[in-house]
Order: sequence, then C-alpha cells, then structure tokens
Amino acid sequence: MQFDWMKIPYALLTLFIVINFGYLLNSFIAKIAARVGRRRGIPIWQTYIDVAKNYGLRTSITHGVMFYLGPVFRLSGGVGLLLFVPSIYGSSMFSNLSFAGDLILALYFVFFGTLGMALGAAESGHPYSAIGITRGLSQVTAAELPFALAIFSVALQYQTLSVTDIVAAQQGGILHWTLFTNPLAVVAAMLSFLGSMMRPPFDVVLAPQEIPIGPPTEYHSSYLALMQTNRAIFPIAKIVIYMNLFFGGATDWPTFFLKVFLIYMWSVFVGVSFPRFRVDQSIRWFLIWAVPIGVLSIVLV
Amino acid sequence: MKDELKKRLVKGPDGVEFEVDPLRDYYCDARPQVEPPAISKIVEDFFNWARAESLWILGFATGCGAIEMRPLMTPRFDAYRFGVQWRPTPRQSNLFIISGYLSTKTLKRVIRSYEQMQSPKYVMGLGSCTINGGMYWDSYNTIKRLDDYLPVDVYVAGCMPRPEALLAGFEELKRIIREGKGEGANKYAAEFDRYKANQKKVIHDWDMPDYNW
Amino acid sequence: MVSAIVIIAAALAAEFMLGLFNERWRAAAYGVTLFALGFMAFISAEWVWAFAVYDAQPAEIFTAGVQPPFAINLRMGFPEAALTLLINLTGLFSALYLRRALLEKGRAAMAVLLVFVMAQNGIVLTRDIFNLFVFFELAVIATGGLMLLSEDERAVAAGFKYLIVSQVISAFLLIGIIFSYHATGVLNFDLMRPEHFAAAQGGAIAFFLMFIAVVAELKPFPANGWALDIYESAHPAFAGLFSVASAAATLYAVDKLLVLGGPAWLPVATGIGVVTFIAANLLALPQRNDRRLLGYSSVAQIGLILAVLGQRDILGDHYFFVAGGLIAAHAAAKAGLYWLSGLVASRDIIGWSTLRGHPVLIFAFVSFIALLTGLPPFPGFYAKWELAVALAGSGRYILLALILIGALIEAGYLFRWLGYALKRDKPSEEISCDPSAVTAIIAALAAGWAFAYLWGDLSAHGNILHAVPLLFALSFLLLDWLPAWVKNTVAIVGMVGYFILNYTDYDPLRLIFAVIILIGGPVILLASYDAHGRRIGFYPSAMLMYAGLTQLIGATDFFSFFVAWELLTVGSYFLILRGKHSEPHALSYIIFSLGGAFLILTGFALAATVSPLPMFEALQHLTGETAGWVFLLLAVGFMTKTAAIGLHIWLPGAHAEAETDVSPMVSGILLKAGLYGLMVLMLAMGKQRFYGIDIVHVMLWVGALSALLGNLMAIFEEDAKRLLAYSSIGQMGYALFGLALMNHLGWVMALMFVINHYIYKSMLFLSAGGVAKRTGTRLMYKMGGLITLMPLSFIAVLIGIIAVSGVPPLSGFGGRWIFYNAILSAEHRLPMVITFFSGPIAFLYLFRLIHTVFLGQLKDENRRIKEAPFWVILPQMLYVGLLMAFAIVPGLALRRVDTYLNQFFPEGGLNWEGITITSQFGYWSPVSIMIIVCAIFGSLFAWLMFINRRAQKVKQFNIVFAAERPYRPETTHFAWNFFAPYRKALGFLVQPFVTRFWETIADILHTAGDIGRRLYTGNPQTYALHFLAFVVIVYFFWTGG
Amino acid sequence: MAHLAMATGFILILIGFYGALTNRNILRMIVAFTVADSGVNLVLVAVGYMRGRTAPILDNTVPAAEAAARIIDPVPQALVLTAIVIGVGVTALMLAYSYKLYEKKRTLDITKHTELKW
Repeated sequence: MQFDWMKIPYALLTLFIVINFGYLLNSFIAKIAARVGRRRGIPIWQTYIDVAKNYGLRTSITHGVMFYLGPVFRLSGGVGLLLFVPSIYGSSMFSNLSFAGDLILALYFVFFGTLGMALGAAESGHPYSAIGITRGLSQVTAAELPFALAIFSVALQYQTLSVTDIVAAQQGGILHWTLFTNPLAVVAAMLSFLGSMMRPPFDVVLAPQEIPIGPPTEYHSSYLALMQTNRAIFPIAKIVIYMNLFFGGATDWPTFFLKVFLIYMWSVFVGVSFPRFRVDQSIRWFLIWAVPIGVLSIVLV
Repeated sequence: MKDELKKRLVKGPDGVEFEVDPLRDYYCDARPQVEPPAISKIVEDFFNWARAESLWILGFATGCGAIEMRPLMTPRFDAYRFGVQWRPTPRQSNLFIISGYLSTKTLKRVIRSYEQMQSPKYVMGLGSCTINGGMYWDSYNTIKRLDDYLPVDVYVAGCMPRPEALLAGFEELKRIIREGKGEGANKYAAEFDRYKANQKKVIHDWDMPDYNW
Repeated sequence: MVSAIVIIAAALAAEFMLGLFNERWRAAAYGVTLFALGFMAFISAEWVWAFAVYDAQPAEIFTAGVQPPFAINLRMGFPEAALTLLINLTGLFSALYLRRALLEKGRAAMAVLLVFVMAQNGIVLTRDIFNLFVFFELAVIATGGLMLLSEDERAVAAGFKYLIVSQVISAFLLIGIIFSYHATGVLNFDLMRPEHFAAAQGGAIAFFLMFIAVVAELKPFPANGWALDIYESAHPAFAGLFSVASAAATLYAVDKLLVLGGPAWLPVATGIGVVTFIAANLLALPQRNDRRLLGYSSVAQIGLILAVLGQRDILGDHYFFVAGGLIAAHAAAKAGLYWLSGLVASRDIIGWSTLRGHPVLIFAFVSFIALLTGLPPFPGFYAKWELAVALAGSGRYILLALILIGALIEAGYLFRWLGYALKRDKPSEEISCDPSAVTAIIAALAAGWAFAYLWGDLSAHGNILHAVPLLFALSFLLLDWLPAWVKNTVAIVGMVGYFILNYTDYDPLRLIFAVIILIGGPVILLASYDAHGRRIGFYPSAMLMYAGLTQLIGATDFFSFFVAWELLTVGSYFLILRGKHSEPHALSYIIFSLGGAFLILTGFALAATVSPLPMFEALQHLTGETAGWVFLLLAVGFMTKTAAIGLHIWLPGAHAEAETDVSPMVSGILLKAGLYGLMVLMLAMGKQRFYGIDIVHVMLWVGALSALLGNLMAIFEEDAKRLLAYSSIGQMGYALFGLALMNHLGWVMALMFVINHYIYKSMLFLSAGGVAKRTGTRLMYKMGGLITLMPLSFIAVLIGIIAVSGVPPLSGFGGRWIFYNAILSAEHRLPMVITFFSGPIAFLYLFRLIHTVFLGQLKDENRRIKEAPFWVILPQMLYVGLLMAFAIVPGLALRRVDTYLNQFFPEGGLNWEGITITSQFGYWSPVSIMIIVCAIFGSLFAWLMFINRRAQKVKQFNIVFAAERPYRPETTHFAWNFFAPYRKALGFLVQPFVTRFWETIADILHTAGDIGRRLYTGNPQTYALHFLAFVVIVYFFWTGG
Repeated sequence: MAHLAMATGFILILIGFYGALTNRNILRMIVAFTVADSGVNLVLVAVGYMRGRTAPILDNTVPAAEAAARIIDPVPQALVLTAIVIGVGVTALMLAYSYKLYEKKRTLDITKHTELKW
C-alpha cells in the first residue's frame, strides 16, 4: 500500500476552504439577488449563523434508520464528489484523493448523494417528499444525458479519462480551453448544468410553495445543518468538474474562486429570468435541445 | 370519534386477525420533556445569539395580520437584514407568528403546528385579537387570550400593527432570546397538563394524540 | 427360425378356431386371440433379433413352392421384421386394452381384430401388388367391423363414410394394378423395373393410378376427412392401433412403390407429405376435441414421414434411421395418447387435467408429448437432426424451413394441451383406472423410452442418455417420493461435486459460466429448503435445466450443443409452468424458445455440412454466403433466449409468474445460456457481413434498444416481479451491447455484467419473492413501510440498488467504468447515446421498487407480518457478502478472463497490478474508493450520532400535513403510477407494438386453421369428391411440374 | 372392336361413380357402387383379351402343349375372381351399415348423418 498519508490533511484543507467558500458564495449570491431587488439582503455571514442555530436546536425527531442516514449519504456524496476530483491543477497538495478514480467515478458519484437523499426522504413517509423525489429522479435522468454525452466527447477529444490529463491538455492560454476547441460539448454540458442546480427553470423538485420544499420537508435541526453544509459543498464540487473539463481548470485558488463564481452565476442568471418547468416539459426540453447538441458533439469531435 | 380513528379488527395476509388502534399505532404518544440549556454558559450564550440572529418564521397567516408580513420582504422594510426568513414547514421554523384572531377550529391547527416545531421555539402574537380577543371579544367561538393555550413570548399590540411595529417586535424578541429568557417550549413542557386542559376545554372534538410530534 | 408366413398362417388358424368355438366360451376365445397375437409378435421379435444380432440375410418366402411370377412371395428383411414387430405388439396391447369390449361383443369381434392385424402384417410382407390390394381390402373390411366396437354412436356414420371412400380408392387401385400388369407383364415388385413403365404406352398413368391410390390410404391432406371421423369416434384402443399399424404398413407399401417408380416420383411424395404436414398442423390449432386433435396430429406425422420417404435420394443410409425414428416416436406416442384418452371422461382437452392426481400418468403424458415434438432424448430428436443436416447439405432450404415451421405449430398446440392438463382446474369426474388400460399405457411409455435408448445407440453422435448430468437429472424422477429437503441436499451436493471434479478443464471464459451455474445454482437452491412436503416434479425439471446448462458449456460439437440447448429449454419450461398463473406465459416461453432452437438447428445444419470439424473450428472455417446465413440464424436463435427487444414478450410473464425460488434460477442463470451462445459464436466467427449489412452493428443497435426499452418498460410496472423481469431485459441488452462492441473491454464488461447480473438479480428476485410470500400480493402499491418488519430484505434490496445503478462503492460501477473505456475505443458512436440514457433509468425503477415496498406508509393489514423465511434470507445475505467482496476485489474473477481474451482481442487490455486497475484511458482503484467512501460516511455518521443522540422516535402519521391529521395510510402512501411525469414525457416509447405484432401472427394462424377445417363437412360424398380432386391436382402437378 | 369390353367397363365405372356421388339415398349409393365395381371387374378381364384366342380352359379341345399360343392371358381372370369376392364382402358390409344407420336415425338420407365434422 504505497498510499502517502499526507494526502488526508491536504484533502481536509481543501474541504475546509471549499466549505467556507461555499457558505460565503451562497450568501453573496443571495445578497446580489437582494441588491437586484434594491434590498440590502442578508449579511454575508448569515449562512454560518443559520448552520450554527440548526446545530444548536435542542430537540429532533427521527422516522427511522434510513431517515437518519439520509443527510449522511447526502453530505458524504457532496464531500466525496469534491475530494475525488483534483481542485487545483499542478499542485500535488490540492489534487485531493483523485488517485482513487477518474472522470467516470465523479460522473457516477453524483448519484450516491441523490440515492441517499431519496431513501431518507422516502422513509419519512411524507407523500410530498415522495412526489418531490419522483420529480427529482425523472428530471435528473434527462439532465444527466447531455452531460454524459459531453463528457464522452471530451474524453474522445483528449483520448483520456483522467481529469488531470484533460486539464493539462487545456493549459497555455484561453484559446486552448475546451470551450473553444469543442464548443458543442460545452454548450450541451452547460445546458445540463442548469438541470442539476435546482434553480428556477428546473426547481420543480423543491418547488418551495407547491410541495413544501419537496424531499427535505421532514428534515430539521442537525439533519438540516448537514444538508446546508452539503448545499454549500455540492454545487461547488459539481462546478469544479465543469471547470476542469471545459474551462481550463485552476492553477491557483484565486482563479478557482473566480471561475467557480462565474459558472455558478450562469445558473443564477438563467434561474432569475425563466419560470418553472413541469417535469415532463423539462424532460422534453432536455431531449429536444440539449441531447442533439451532445450527439453532434460526439459525432463531430 | 371519526371512523378512521376507531379501533378496528384487521386480517393480515397470513390470516391472523389482530386489532389496530389508530391513535396508539399511527401516532407517537410520548410526552414533551423540558430541554435543559447547554452545560456551559458560553456555549448557551453563543447558541442564543445564533438563535436570535437567525429567526425562521412559520407564519400562521390568519385574520388581517398576514398582510402586514408581506412588506417585510420588500426593499423598504427588508426583514432579511436581521436574519429573518420564512419557512414553509413547522419542522424547520423557530418563530411561530400568529397574526390575527383564532377560532376554536384554527386553534386546533395552531396547536398541532406549534407542537411539530423543534424547541427552543417562540410565539409572537400580532394584533389585539391574540391579546384579548380584540373586536371579537364577545364572540362565542374566538380565542380570547392566546396565552392560556400557548406560551407566547411577544405580543405586538395594534389592530393590525404596521410592519415597523413587527420589526420592533423582532428586536424585542431578539433581546429576550439573547438574555436566555425565550424558554416558552420548556414552559409548555413543564405545564403541559394545564395547557392541555385549557385547550381541551375549548376544543371539544379532540381527535388527535395529546402531543403531536 | 420360424418362417415369416407363419405370422399370417397363425392369424388365419386362430380366426378359424374362433369360428369353431361355442358362443359361451368367450374367455377361452379371448385367450386364443391373445395367444395368437403374442405368437405373431414372438416370431417378428425372433427375426428382429436375428437381423440385429446375427446379421442374418433377408429371407424370401415363396408360397406354393414356386418362383415368382407364378406365385406370390413374401420377404422378411430387417425393416419388415421391425415394422411387423411394431404392428403385432400394438395389436397385442390394444387387444389387452379392448378386453371388456371384446368379451362383450363376442368372438366375432376378436376374429375381425385378428384379421385387421394380419392384413397390416400382409401389407408389409407381400412383394406382390395384387396381393397388396387384397390385404388393403381386408384392412378396410376389418376397420369397418372394428368401428362398431366404439360406444360413440357416431362411429357407425364414420365407418360408413370410410367404406364409401375406400370403395372409390380401391377402384383406382385395381385399375392401376391391372394396367401396370399390362405394361410390365408381372405382378411382383422385384421383377418390375421403372423402365418398363416408361416403355409401355400407358405405363406412367398406370403407375400413377396405383401410386395415388396407395398414397390416398395414407390419408393425405385434402382427402382425409374420412380418417379424422374415424379417429374421433372409434374406440380409443382401436384408434391407437389404427393410427400406428395402418400408418406403418401403408408407409412401407408407399416406400416399395417409390422404389418401383424411380427417382421421378420422389418429389411428388415429398410435396404431398409436406403439404399434409403443414396443413394438418395448421388445422389442428383451433381444435378443442382431444381425439380429433390426435387425428390431425397423426395425419401430420404421417405426412412428415412421407416427406422423409420422398427424400431417400439425399438421406442415403440414414434413411431407415430417420424414417424409423419418426415412425417409432409416432407409434409409441399416438398409441399411448389414444389409450390415455380412453381413461379421461371429458372430450375437451382442458378435461385432461383430471390426470393431475396420478404422477405416473402425468409422466406418461409428458413423455408422449415430448416424443411427438421430437425433444431429446427421444428418437424424433435424432431423426430431426439427421433430416436437417441432410436437407441443409443438399441445399433444400425451403423444404427444411417448411418442416420446421410445421413442427413449431405442432409444438404450439401440443404444449398448449400439456399446459391445460397440468394447470387448468380439474373437472369433477375422476379417471377410470382400468388395470388393463394402464398396463397398455405403461407398455407404450416403456416402448417410448426403449426407442429413446435404442436410437441413442444407433446414432452416430453418441447416446444422449449416456451424459452424466442428464442421468443425474433423470434419477430425480425416481427419488421424487423423498421429502423435499432430502432431494435439495442431494441436488446441491451433486452440483458442487460435479464442479469440484472437473472445474480444471474449463478455460477462464467457461469457468465464469461454470461457477455461475454449478456454484450459483446451489446457492439459489438454498432458498428451496423453505418448501415443505415433497414438491413433486420440481427437482427433476430443475436438475434437467441445470444438466442442460452444464452440458452446454461442456459441449464441443454441434450435436451435443444443440442437445444441451433443448434440454435446458424443456427443463426451464416445466420449472416456469409450476407457477400458479404461469400457464399462458410458459406456453409463449416454450414457443419462442423452440422457435429459437429451430433457428439454431438450421444454422448448425448449414455449418455441419460444410466441415465435419468440432464446433469452434467449423464455425471459424465458414466463408462467404453460408457464413453470413449461419451467423444470422445462430445470433437470432441465441437472442430469443436473452430476450432481445422484439423477442422479449415471453420474459415478463414467465419470470414474474414463476415460484419464489424459480424466478432467480430462470432469470439469474438461464438468460446466461443465450449470452454464452453469443460469446462462442462471436469468438469463432468475429464480424460477419450478411448481404452487405454488418450483423454485429445491427446487434449493437438491438442491444442498445433492448437496454433502453427494457428499462423504460420496467419503470411503469406495478408488479414487483414484472419490474425485475423487464429490468432483466434491460440488463441483457447492456450485455449484448458490450459483446457487439467486439473489443477487449466490451467483452470484459459483458462478463462482468454476467456475474453482476446473476448476483443482484437473484438477490432482488428472492427478496421480492419473500415479500410477496409474506404480504400475499406482488402489487407494490399494496405494500409500504415494511422496512421495520423486514429489515434483512430491505438491506438486500438496498445493496442491490447500489450495485445495479452503478453507484461507486459497489461492483456495478466497475461494469460502468469498463463500459466507458470500451466505447471510447469502439468505432460506432451513435448507439452509445441510447445506452447512456438507459443507465440512469435503471436507477429509477429500482428506487420505485425500494420506495413503494419498504419505505413510505405501513398499511393496516401488513402490521404483523414477519421477516421473510430464513432460507430465503440466507442466500440474500450470501449475495450481499459476495457483492461486497466482488466490489473490493473484482480482479479475483476478471483477471484471468482478461488475459484469456487477449488472444482474441489483443489490444485494449487492462493491467491489474497493485490496487489500481488502469486501462488505456483511465484508472480505477476499487479498494481505495471503498475505503474513502466508508471513511467519509463513517465519520459523518459518527458526527450526526454525537449531535443527534436524543432524537425522539416517532411513528408514521407524525408528519407535517399542512397542520392536518393524515386520513388513512392507504391515502398517504404515494406509490401508484409512481413515475407519472415520465409516462407523460416518454410514454409513447412503450406502446406494445411487439406484443401486438406477435398476437396478430397467432390470430392469423388460428383463423386460417378455423377456416381450413370447415373443408370437412361430414358428408362422405364430399370426401369422395375431395379424393377425386386430390387425384386430379396431383396428376396436374406431376405432369406440369 | 377389341376395346369394346374395356370401353363398356369404363363407362360402367363412370355411371357407378356418378350415381354414388349424386344420390342422397344410401341404398341407391350402394347399388351405384356395385355397378362401378362390376365395371372395374369388366376392365380387369378386358385387359387380358387377345384377338383370335380362346378361353384358358385346358381340356381336350385345347391340349396343354399348344395352349400358350391359343389361349388368352389367364392371370387377369384369376385376379378378377378375388376382386369379385372382395366386392361382395364390402357391399355386404355396406348394407349392414345402412341398416344400422337407418335403425339409428330412421332415415336413409346420407346428409342427415354429418354430426362428425370440422
């Protein structure tokens, strides 16, 4: 076992950086949305306070083992996804635990969190959470397809599945990014990115007023705290994959934060300006628009 | 007693007959306990500060008070600045705002929602109707004093207080919480029988378990 | 040795002696009849023994001591001896069966019976055509007489119709004979030459008249209304004798005439035979009356043998083996079935379910059906194989196709009958167990199995009954009286022992299949300990399936491969048939499987003629046109077994309706037989082009479509086991896709799927079966909230989900990772799109399974159910352990197979050193993934446990229901139409086009049969006109053709 | 002229078949069949006819020595004897059947006995 133990503290360091960046990013984007509405919006550290309050609550209830494990699956899905993909290119310190698996591991590890959340919410016995899961799973299958096609075409283009090699191939100037060498794949991937970010065009899963926030309806206090932490980590972990594959990866933390923020803003902009799709509409939308672009990208790569 | 709550004999798939009592089988019948604050004072103060700074509201939008809460979300009053947020489910909310008169029927729903919230939880009554029945003071079916049925932390007087009054109410509540006096949940648990007796005196068709977890 | 003439003489002597007997001495008269028949049988047996053992020469017997042409001579050759033995034995046992009827009707009836048997012997032995006419007329008169034995009063009308039509036929025969005498100058077969007929002025017409008259005696298609009425209304014993004896004798007469007529007449005989075979089978489809169905079936079988007689030019020395096999099978089966129909009171085929109380009679019925459809190890199977090889060898493909289509239709209505008998509810009246009848049936059964052994020894490809696994399976027939758990232990020990004895001689690819069959099978058998009582019929069929599977992977040549393929089909059919409502689905299963098997038979026949090498090399050396055909036929045949889309409609019903422990066997192990076949085929033949289309590319698309549509259909299923069955179609589509990629990693992925699919499909089927057993239903929306009551089943399904959907820590992800690497180096890219889409869909239907069954609201009636039985849970827990082990160390199974595949697909291999598996494109280290995921999960779980240790355990209705109290569990459990949005978006993809296509084909056949059988109006004059029309048509074809 | 017997034989057969296949009455059918049967026998005998020869009876007028040159072909005549006997047997059986059919249904119309069909 030539496994060097130094990777663990480095991974925890990345985790710590990303968690804080996640909380700040969420509150910062909430503040932008408020400012757009000419409101002062929440203070930047509000997310920290909410998490602390949720940890601080004295009582909690549990519907059963699977309910208890739901948030654990969810958060370990988010943390795992973050750690299986190298964050900073070139630095062995921040290549996290990506020795364990390549791009395919990241692509399929997304389901780990979804599966856990679905099982936990189903155990709560609440019909609305079951409806929320049905919508979420149906939508994610259609959303994952263009992303899988994009990944396949990128893998074909660079003839490798290892993330570090793909990032290496994109170094040297902005024109080397996959955005320019394989634009169709990037378009398909960014369309599918909207599907997985739970933002308005595709947020029928949480649908705040329709089915009270969908799957996590029955979750509270410390469970909710874990989920909020995941709400901070998971989008960033997913964006790191997009960044590494399509936008040239990050050689140091400032470019990392900038790129993550800009990619995140793409889903915010689209979210703010479009109404909510029903699930079958979103499935049809993905299959009619995103998938043909993905297929084209495979054929033309 | 409604028929879906009556005891009934049910035959299982293997032919064994057994009795199902919905109230006992479908609902957890544990009593609420008094939750002691954290051991060390510093931790409790920090948690109180966090609870004060992040008040998640469950609005029981009854009567005319609900309309007063909407401006709090607008740029003019913007309650989000104070860490206040509206949550759709009682599970995830700490502050229960009852914004108007309550009839016996709606009281039943208020009690059920209140009991589903996690402690520590606070109740804010808006308007004079929650203080003394307001203009329905002599009506046969409205609740005159909210305090008899639920431990209320803050009343905001006014026959519908304006948003500014609500913001002042929030400030008042934050002060109470920071001083550690926001122990309504424990009070409810301690005097549970008294509260339950008052409630049952008013609500005659009590077809729920005593404490709705 | 007693001379052959004594057979006829003994019969005549007995008849005269009966005449002298007093009316009252009936018992003595019956004794004399039996003795005479016994003596005749003894003589023929003596001659058969002489020919078989001492290789004696055929003996010519000259009546009146003078050489022909001045006297009639008989010949006793080997065929004559065998046929006379068959006739005499059937005569003896029908006489035994007719005991009460003969004693009641008196000595006249006995005499007529003796005349009938003597006449049939005469037809076989005589070498003189006028003598042939005399014996035919004797047979006609005797039949007329024996028809009156029957209790059915319609028999009189049938007998009269028979006499009328035979008058017309005999007129033609006489004129034919006299003009043939006029042309050749002699009446003796041996002295006549084909050139005499050609030389003489009207010679050809003379022979035609004689030939068509004798063929009409064989009851060919248009002109057989009169025969069907006899079969339907005669006494069952006589009907059996009539069907066997007259068929054997008249066929031999036609054969003598064909020798006389020369090669020009062979196509005519084949034409009539094939038309009769197909038409009779088609008209038998809508039949509900059992004896009339048997009538149609015997007419069809005679037609088939006539067609074989017409092929004597290409069959060469196999000719006797094939024709003899078919006659033997026909004789044993028809006699047995007619005699059985004597016991059953109701004449509707559904009424035969009264047999169910008697295991021996059921076994007899099953053996007779197998004899007729030509399943191994019976003689019909050897005959079918030799015939197919000969026909394919000489390029007569259309004829082979017609015969196989006819055989498939016949298998259809016979197995439908078998399904009714075994599964439909029993009518009130019991069967009449008359001892003499039962002995006759047992004799027919023994004869059937004796023929099986005899034809096995005669066959050039070795006797099927010598194979150890098959003997092991058949021995369970004898052990069936033991309690179930004893048989279960014997089965498990037997299979594991067989594996230990010869796992060394399997190469890595076959070793994986051997492990799944011989180790995986017993693990599933563990679940059978849960059954109580004796479980009659379960172990023989299960062991037959496993025997077929083991012989399949051990088979090296075409014949043994095909034998194994049919054995496992038959075994699995009887296994599936055990389910409560599985009868229609088992029928569609057997028809599809036999259809596939016939395709494989044609493919093997084509390949076997090209090169007599063992299978693997023979397939490799095929080139050009035949290679394309062979590959296509074999591929479609194997794909019926893996239920590729289009051939999949049998799978959901068959797997869902089977018993709890049968579903995993059939789904987890049996589907692999099809995959094994495809692997051997593609390893041997590689990519093949069929008229310019690359078949492997088509299979790639079929695999992708099966994966997508299989998974899509699974999403909308309400029945748990049907959901898992559709998921099997999807997973098999995935494996087929992997194979069709034709590169190293594609095959490693297919093999990994074989292992993965076996483990989690058996586990999921067992847990679904356990839940169905406890809750009494399979509909998922009737269950819910069972996690607290059945925790172990829940764990099994949870691990199953993670494995199937490919979520990283478990082995499913390995399959997906190899899949990705495989498609990166494949050249066709478009089918990938469909396979990508079907990946996540697998996750949907499995979540539906676990949510609606285990999570959500617990219903009232399920509140007190217990965990699934121990023996059903044990294999599931073994599988969980296996999945975990396979997830951590996939190299254990795949490493050696990976190196083995190098010799076929050199580039693109994986290297396995250390804990990371690297391929050409990426890397995957299962051990570290498992450790990391467990570490993260464990720490977070500990953190949550630490904070949240005093959570209040609440019950099912403590949920936030908009401040209201939920009404009832049924109304708050969301399960019915779980993926409604999906149906709205993609529902159009799962319209049942394929089912409707196959149903229309079945309807067309049925209506054709229904219209066709209106031909027989019951009026003898129309039957005579049919005969005349038949003569004219054949004459027109003979001259025109 | 030599084929007169043969022609009459064939005409008798055609008349017999026509009669058998068009009459509904069973007895008429049987009579028609006997006519056809005699027609067949006539054809049988007519085949052996040779011009200018005598019957194959070996007595003092036709001694055994030159019999081969003076008699017609004896074999068809031998055959026809058996054919006649068989014809008688079958007709007897048909008459017995017609009696039983009449006894059962009190009618001689053949179209009334078509229960066994399809």
